[in-house]
Formats: sequence, C-alpha cells, structure tokens
Amino acid sequence: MSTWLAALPWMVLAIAIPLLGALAAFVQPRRAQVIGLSFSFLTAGAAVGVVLDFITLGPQQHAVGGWGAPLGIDLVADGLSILMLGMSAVVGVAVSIYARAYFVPYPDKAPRFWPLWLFLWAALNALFQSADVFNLYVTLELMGLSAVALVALTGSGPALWGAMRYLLVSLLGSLAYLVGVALLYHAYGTVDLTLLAERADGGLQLAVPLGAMIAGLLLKTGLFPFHVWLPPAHGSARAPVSALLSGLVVKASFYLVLRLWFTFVPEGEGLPLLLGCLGAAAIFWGSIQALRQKRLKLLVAYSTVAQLGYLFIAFPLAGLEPQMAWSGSIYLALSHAFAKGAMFLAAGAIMTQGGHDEIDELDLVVDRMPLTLAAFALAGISLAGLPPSGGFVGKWLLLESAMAQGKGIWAAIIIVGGLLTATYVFRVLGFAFTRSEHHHERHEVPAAMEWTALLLALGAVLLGFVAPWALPLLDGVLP
Amino acid sequence: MSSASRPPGEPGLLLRAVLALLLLAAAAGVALALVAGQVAPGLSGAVAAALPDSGASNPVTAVLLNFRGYDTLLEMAVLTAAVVGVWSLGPAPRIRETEPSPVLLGMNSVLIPLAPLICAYLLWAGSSRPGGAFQAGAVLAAAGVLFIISGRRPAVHLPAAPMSWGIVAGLGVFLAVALAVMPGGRELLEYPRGLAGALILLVETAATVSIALILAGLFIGGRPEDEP
Amino acid sequence: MNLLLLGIAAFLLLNLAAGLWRVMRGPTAADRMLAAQLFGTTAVAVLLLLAEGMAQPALRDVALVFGLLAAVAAVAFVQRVWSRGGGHDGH
Amino acid sequence: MNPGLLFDAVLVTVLLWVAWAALASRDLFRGIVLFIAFGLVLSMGWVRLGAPDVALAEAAIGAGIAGALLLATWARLPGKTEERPGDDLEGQERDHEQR
Repeated sequence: MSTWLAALPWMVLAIAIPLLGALAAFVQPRRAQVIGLSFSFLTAGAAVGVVLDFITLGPQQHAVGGWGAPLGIDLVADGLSILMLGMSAVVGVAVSIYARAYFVPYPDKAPRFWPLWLFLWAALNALFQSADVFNLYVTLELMGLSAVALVALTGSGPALWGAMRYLLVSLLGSLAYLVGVALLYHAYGTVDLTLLAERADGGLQLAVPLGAMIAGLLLKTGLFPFHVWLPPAHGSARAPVSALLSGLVVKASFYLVLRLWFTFVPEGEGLPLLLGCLGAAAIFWGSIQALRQKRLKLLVAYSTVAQLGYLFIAFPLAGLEPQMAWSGSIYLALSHAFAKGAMFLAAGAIMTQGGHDEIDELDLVVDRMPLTLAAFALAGISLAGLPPSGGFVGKWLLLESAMAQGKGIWAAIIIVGGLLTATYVFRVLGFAFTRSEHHHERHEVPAAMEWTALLLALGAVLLGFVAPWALPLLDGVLP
Repeated sequence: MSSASRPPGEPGLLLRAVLALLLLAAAAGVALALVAGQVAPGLSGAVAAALPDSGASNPVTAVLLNFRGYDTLLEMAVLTAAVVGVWSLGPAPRIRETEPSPVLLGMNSVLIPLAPLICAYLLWAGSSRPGGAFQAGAVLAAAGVLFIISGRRPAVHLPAAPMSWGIVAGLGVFLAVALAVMPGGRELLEYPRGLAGALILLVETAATVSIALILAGLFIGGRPEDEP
Repeated sequence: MNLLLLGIAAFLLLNLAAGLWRVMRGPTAADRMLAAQLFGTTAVAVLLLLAEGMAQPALRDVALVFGLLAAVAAVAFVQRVWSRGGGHDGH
Repeated sequence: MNPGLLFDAVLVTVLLWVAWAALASRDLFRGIVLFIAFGLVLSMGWVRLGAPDVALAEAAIGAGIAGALLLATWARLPGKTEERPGDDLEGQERDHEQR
C-alpha cells in the first residue's frame, strides 16, 4: 500500500463517506442506484482501511476536534470494533449489490432506499468506533430512525404498522439509554467510556444507570420477551432491508451491551443468570414460532429471535472462562450476520421469483433456483452450528466453556437449540424439493440476487476456517 | 370501567398495573441514584477554560459547534434522515386550504417578514448569548408553516431540486468543513486557530437553512410531486 | 424588587392554571384553543418578569419568539380544524 | 419565603398536572391543546433551570411547529368531518354510557 493511502484517516472516512453518499443519492434521485452502489464500495473500502490500520499498527484512536476526552469526543477502533466494522462491510457490500438488482422494478423505491441505507451504514460505523456514551446515543438515534424508515419503505399496511411499532420501541429504548447517560454524567462528570471505567466505583450510582442503559439496549436488540416488535418489522420489510436489520442492526445494540459490560464489569451472579435465562427462553420460543410459521420471511425473522438468544448464553458462562464464552458469543454474532443476511436475501430472491413466500407452496424451487437454495442451505448449516461453519465455532466455544465449568444445563440448551434450528431449516428445504398442487406464475430473477446470497452464505461457512486468525484480534478487549 | 367496554387496542387492567409498577420502580431507582453518593463536578470548568479558543463566547454554542461538534454533525444527519424517511412514505397530501380571511392576510404580511429578521438575529446572537442555528431555523420554519396553512402557497408544488439541495446543505457544509480542516495533521473538526469563529458561523448559517426546510418539510408530510 | 417580580410571575402562573379549567371544560374546541392562546400571552409576561427578576436579558428573546409564533397554532386551528369540521355552517 | 422557591413550586405543580391531564385526556383535541400548554410551561421550566438556550428551542418548536403539526394531523384523522369541531365530547361520552 502506498504511503499516502496508509496515511488517510480511515476511521473518519468510514463515517464520512456513507454520509456524503447519502446526501448525494438524496439530491440526485435519478442516479441514486449508481451513486449508492459506488459509495457502498467506498465505505467498505474505508472499513477495510480501518481493519488494516489495526492489524499493522494496533488499536487506533482519533480525538475529534483535537480536544480529547473529557471535553471532546474520542473515536476508538479496537479488536471488537474492527470485527464489527468488517462484518458490516461484507454484509453491506453484498446487500448493496443485491439491492441494485432488486430495486430495478421499483423506480420509486430506489431513490429512497439508498440514502437511508447509507445513513444507516454511517450510523453503524460511527457506533462501532465511538468511545463516548452520549455520542453513542446519537448514533443509536441515527441508526434507529433510518432503520424504521427502511421498514416503512415497503409501503404496505402491515409494513407501516410494523414500522410504527418498531419506531416506538426504538424511541423507548433510546430514552432508557439516555436516562442512564444523564445519571452517569451526574455521578461521574464525564461521558467518556475510558474515564468512566476509571471513575466508576460501583454501588447504586453505577447500577441504576447501567441497568437503564442495558434494558434500553435489550429492547432494541429484541431479546425475549422484548422481541414482539421484531418479527413484524423484519418480516414485512423489503428483502435487502430485512437482511440489514437482522444481520447488522440488532448486532449494533448487542455490541453496545457488550461494550458497556466490558467497561464496567458488573459484579454479582443475578443479572448474568437472568440474561442467560432470557436467552434460553428466546432460543426455544423463537425456534418453536419459526417452526409454526407459514411464510418464509416470518420464519427467518423468528429464527433471528432464537439466534439472538444464543448471544446471551455467554453471560452466565463468563464467570470462570470469560475469554472462551465471550469469543463464542461474538463469533456467533458475526456468523449470524452473514448467515441471516444470506437467508433473507435468498428469501427475497424466492419471493421475487414466485411472487409469494408461502413455505408449503415453494414448488420445486430447487430446480429453478439452485444457487439460491444452496445459499439458504449453507446459511442454515451455519445457523444450526454444523461444522465447519462460523456458527459451529461460536457454539463450540460456548459449549466447551459450559462443559469446562460443569454447567451441563447450558450445554443441553445449546444442543437442543441447534436441533430445533436444523428442523426448521430442513422444513423449508423439504418443501423446496417437492411439487406443489397449485400453479404459480414465475418471474425472472437477476443473477446478482442469487450469487450475492450464495457468496454471503459461503462467507458464513468460511468464517469457521478463519477463526484462528479472527479470534486473537479480541485479545485485550475481553475482560 | 369493565374490560368489555374498553376500546380495542387498549391494554387491560393487569398490563396497566404491571406497567405502572415498572414505571414507579424505574422512577424510584432514578431518584435513589440521584440522591445516593456524590455529585461529580461537570465539565463547565473545562468548557470555560477552553472557551477563548473555541471561536464562540456562548459556552452552549462552543459545546455544540466545537467541543462536541461531532455530536451535532450526527444530529444533523438524524434530521436529514427524518426528511428522507418522510419523503419515502409518498407524495405530500394535497390539502385544499380554506380561502384565507383578510385578517389573516393582513397579519401574515406583518408576521412573515418579521420571521427572517428574528431568525437572522437569533443566528447572530448565538455566538455570544442564547440562540443559534436550531432556534433560528425553527423560527424560519414556523413562518413557512404559517405561509403554507394560509392557503396562498404552492409550497407542495415547490420544485424538489432546490428543496432537497437546501435540506442537505446543513449536513453537507458541516461535513465539508469538518473534513476540509484535516489536511496538515489536524483531526476531524479541529478548526484552525483564528478561523474557528468564521467557520462556526458558516456551518450555523447552512444549518439554519436546512433546519428550516427540514421542519417545514416534516409539516408538509411528503415529498414534492415532481420527485420520483 | 426581585421578590415583587417573582411574586407577580408566580401569580400569573396561577392565573394560567386557572385558565386550564377552560381547556378541560370546553365546551367547544374554540374555547379550549382560545384558552391556550391566553397562556401564550401570559407566558410572554412571565418571561419578561423573569428576565428582570433573574437578571437574564436573554429571556426577552424567548418572550419575543413566543410572541411571534403564538399565532401559528391559532392559524392552524382556524384554517385546518375550525373551518373544515363545519364549525360555522354545519352540513 | 424565597420568591424563587414559591415560583418553582407553582411551576412544578402546574407542569406535572398539565402533563398528566394531556396524557389522560380521552378527548384527543383537548389533549393537543393541553400539550401546547405543556410546551409553554416547560419552556419556563428550562428558564428556571438556567438553560435559556433550551427554553428558546422549546419556544420555537413548541409554539411554532409542534402545535400546528398536531392540529393539522387531528384535522386529517378519519371520522372528523361528521362531527362539529369542539362539540361537547364529554357530553357525547355521557350519552354513550347512558345508552
């Protein structure tokens, strides 16, 4: 890499480029597709720049305005940040390529999709790099608002209803988080995470704000029983939007839960156990609901509810073997982003082709769309945690951590959840291999929509192979 | 009231009681956290110390546009995204306004020209006393709303292009300034010494125009008709 | 001085509370709306008193903005609400 | 008695009461008017908290945009054209309950 390229402020560019792209796509609605796709590549390039900077130089910091904490705002890119940035870059590029083909028949939607998606991407990149609890609130707002608008883009009654519910939940979550921020500033006189970690002394002064913030974030993550808004929103959105919401947006609030947890390291057994139990409930409830769904996209959406539950199993397991449990949870989050993104993209392709997404009317879809079905199956493998996928690595780490501590009940939950996942994935595949009694009209599906889903699903599987290189990046982040 | 007669969609008594208890618990928690322990000195000392270098003598403006200007930049993105979201819902509803009475027209001819004046005043005052882009933009937007609902407007038929350029101006100029100061080893938004005051005024002026258009655009409630 | 101004401000605020009774009672939308308009006027007076009493001249700007923009809600009411629902002539 | 304290006590009482009344109002229109009044009182609250900037923003938004937006929205709600605006909705409710 030439020196001037290496000297560019990639952390800033990863936020500024998508913002500029959003503005450009908004003022040039007729060229929104071209502008949007170009800026997607540039954004992903900037994210890769941050990752390379981290690998060559170690954790990066950028004091916005030159003031530094506590007066100014600091941006930080550590191992956890760059994993999330990289995840957003890969899923983002795949969804962008897919969306360019997907929105060709909807010339009135495309000029709206691109600015909103680029705003969302800017918010994600800003969120993953921020080290300031108030600035994180602002990024949460930008992320929530653009995500809601993306759901409403569908325009149908159920989508608007889902978007409204999503908006209210999102605002409530933000409000709870903001109350926590205000209390933290009241007690410690700063909103910088590093300084807060130094000054926080436990007790009620820390417990109440932290509880408010985490409760708000759980609402935004959609952890059982706060998940009720998730299936209508994710299930009724346009396919590329669903992929972004399930793949990336819920991960952002989960990332923030982890960030707060790693910063303040709450003491006590009760809260981790509660989070683990909610996670276990989410796995069962989400999987059972997924099995009962008639529509493919709702099945995939309920599967998100279930898979989000897994991420929280790490909390009760982190006592003795924190490294292993946290690595497992983070790796599951990454591979779920890839797999669920691929699954929603595949569902969108199937819906475009047949004009519907009734599961028992899939009608030999394997003959017509082998690539898409392969994508769905590969993504399913990663979700179910079969080797050698990324999902396998994540679940294996959790399992090993549970066994090492003799907490067999958690191991059992992980395994049973995997079986349930495999069941609903195979239910879809089964109908895809059988002929339906009804005849359905068929539409051409652009090739780009098929192979982006497939590549993303392959990525979810390949994540299993890169684990030995990816997991050490987390050294120094985990408590 | 019995549960049978309550309107559909309204939560039942049990749910209400649970929600009320949760809210009470949350309020009690917040109150306890406020009372318990010490109150840390905030950042007002640090702000006062750095104020001479900030380019604004009003500490609030210095925080919003300089020390924590990055927050404000992202907030401008939030406002812009809100308009994009509203435009995505559909074209602006056609509302046939009632023919305005002569009283209204007479009042408008006084109030509407006053608004830009007050807007400029608030914008200018912002650097040294309470005021600033948001307040100024809101006053201007209110004048726009007055104009729209008075029935003498083709505001919805305003061509989309100037409106959308005006909407993005605030975030665009802010971002351009934030990035343009970087060459020469400065950080994002690190205004060069001596130029801070002028750059802040430039950013605030663009933001005022955008905020006014954004708020008025939210009132209109949809995209202009010639927008695809 | 200070005592007198803040006392008067508190008295005006109590007046405002009394005006709320009209908002609650109605009976017509115009009654409620007019009461709210009266609040705007009261608020301007309270803010001007506070500006003197608290020695914060910037509060006059707030009063100015209230005075200027109080009309907007009233016009919205007349143009969009009152004239449409058949308030004058019925159907 | 400290006049500032007296003023604040009245202010807080009125603020809380208006907030509650706006939330609990069954008549939507009355709720909107109460919300406009709430904005006014809240603005004075910001003044007493020493935040004239926020008071100014609240004044501009509350008096200028929010009220107009809510009223315009109310006018567009379905089922409004049959009713005379400002008909005594409490009376109607009473009638309804009697029936």
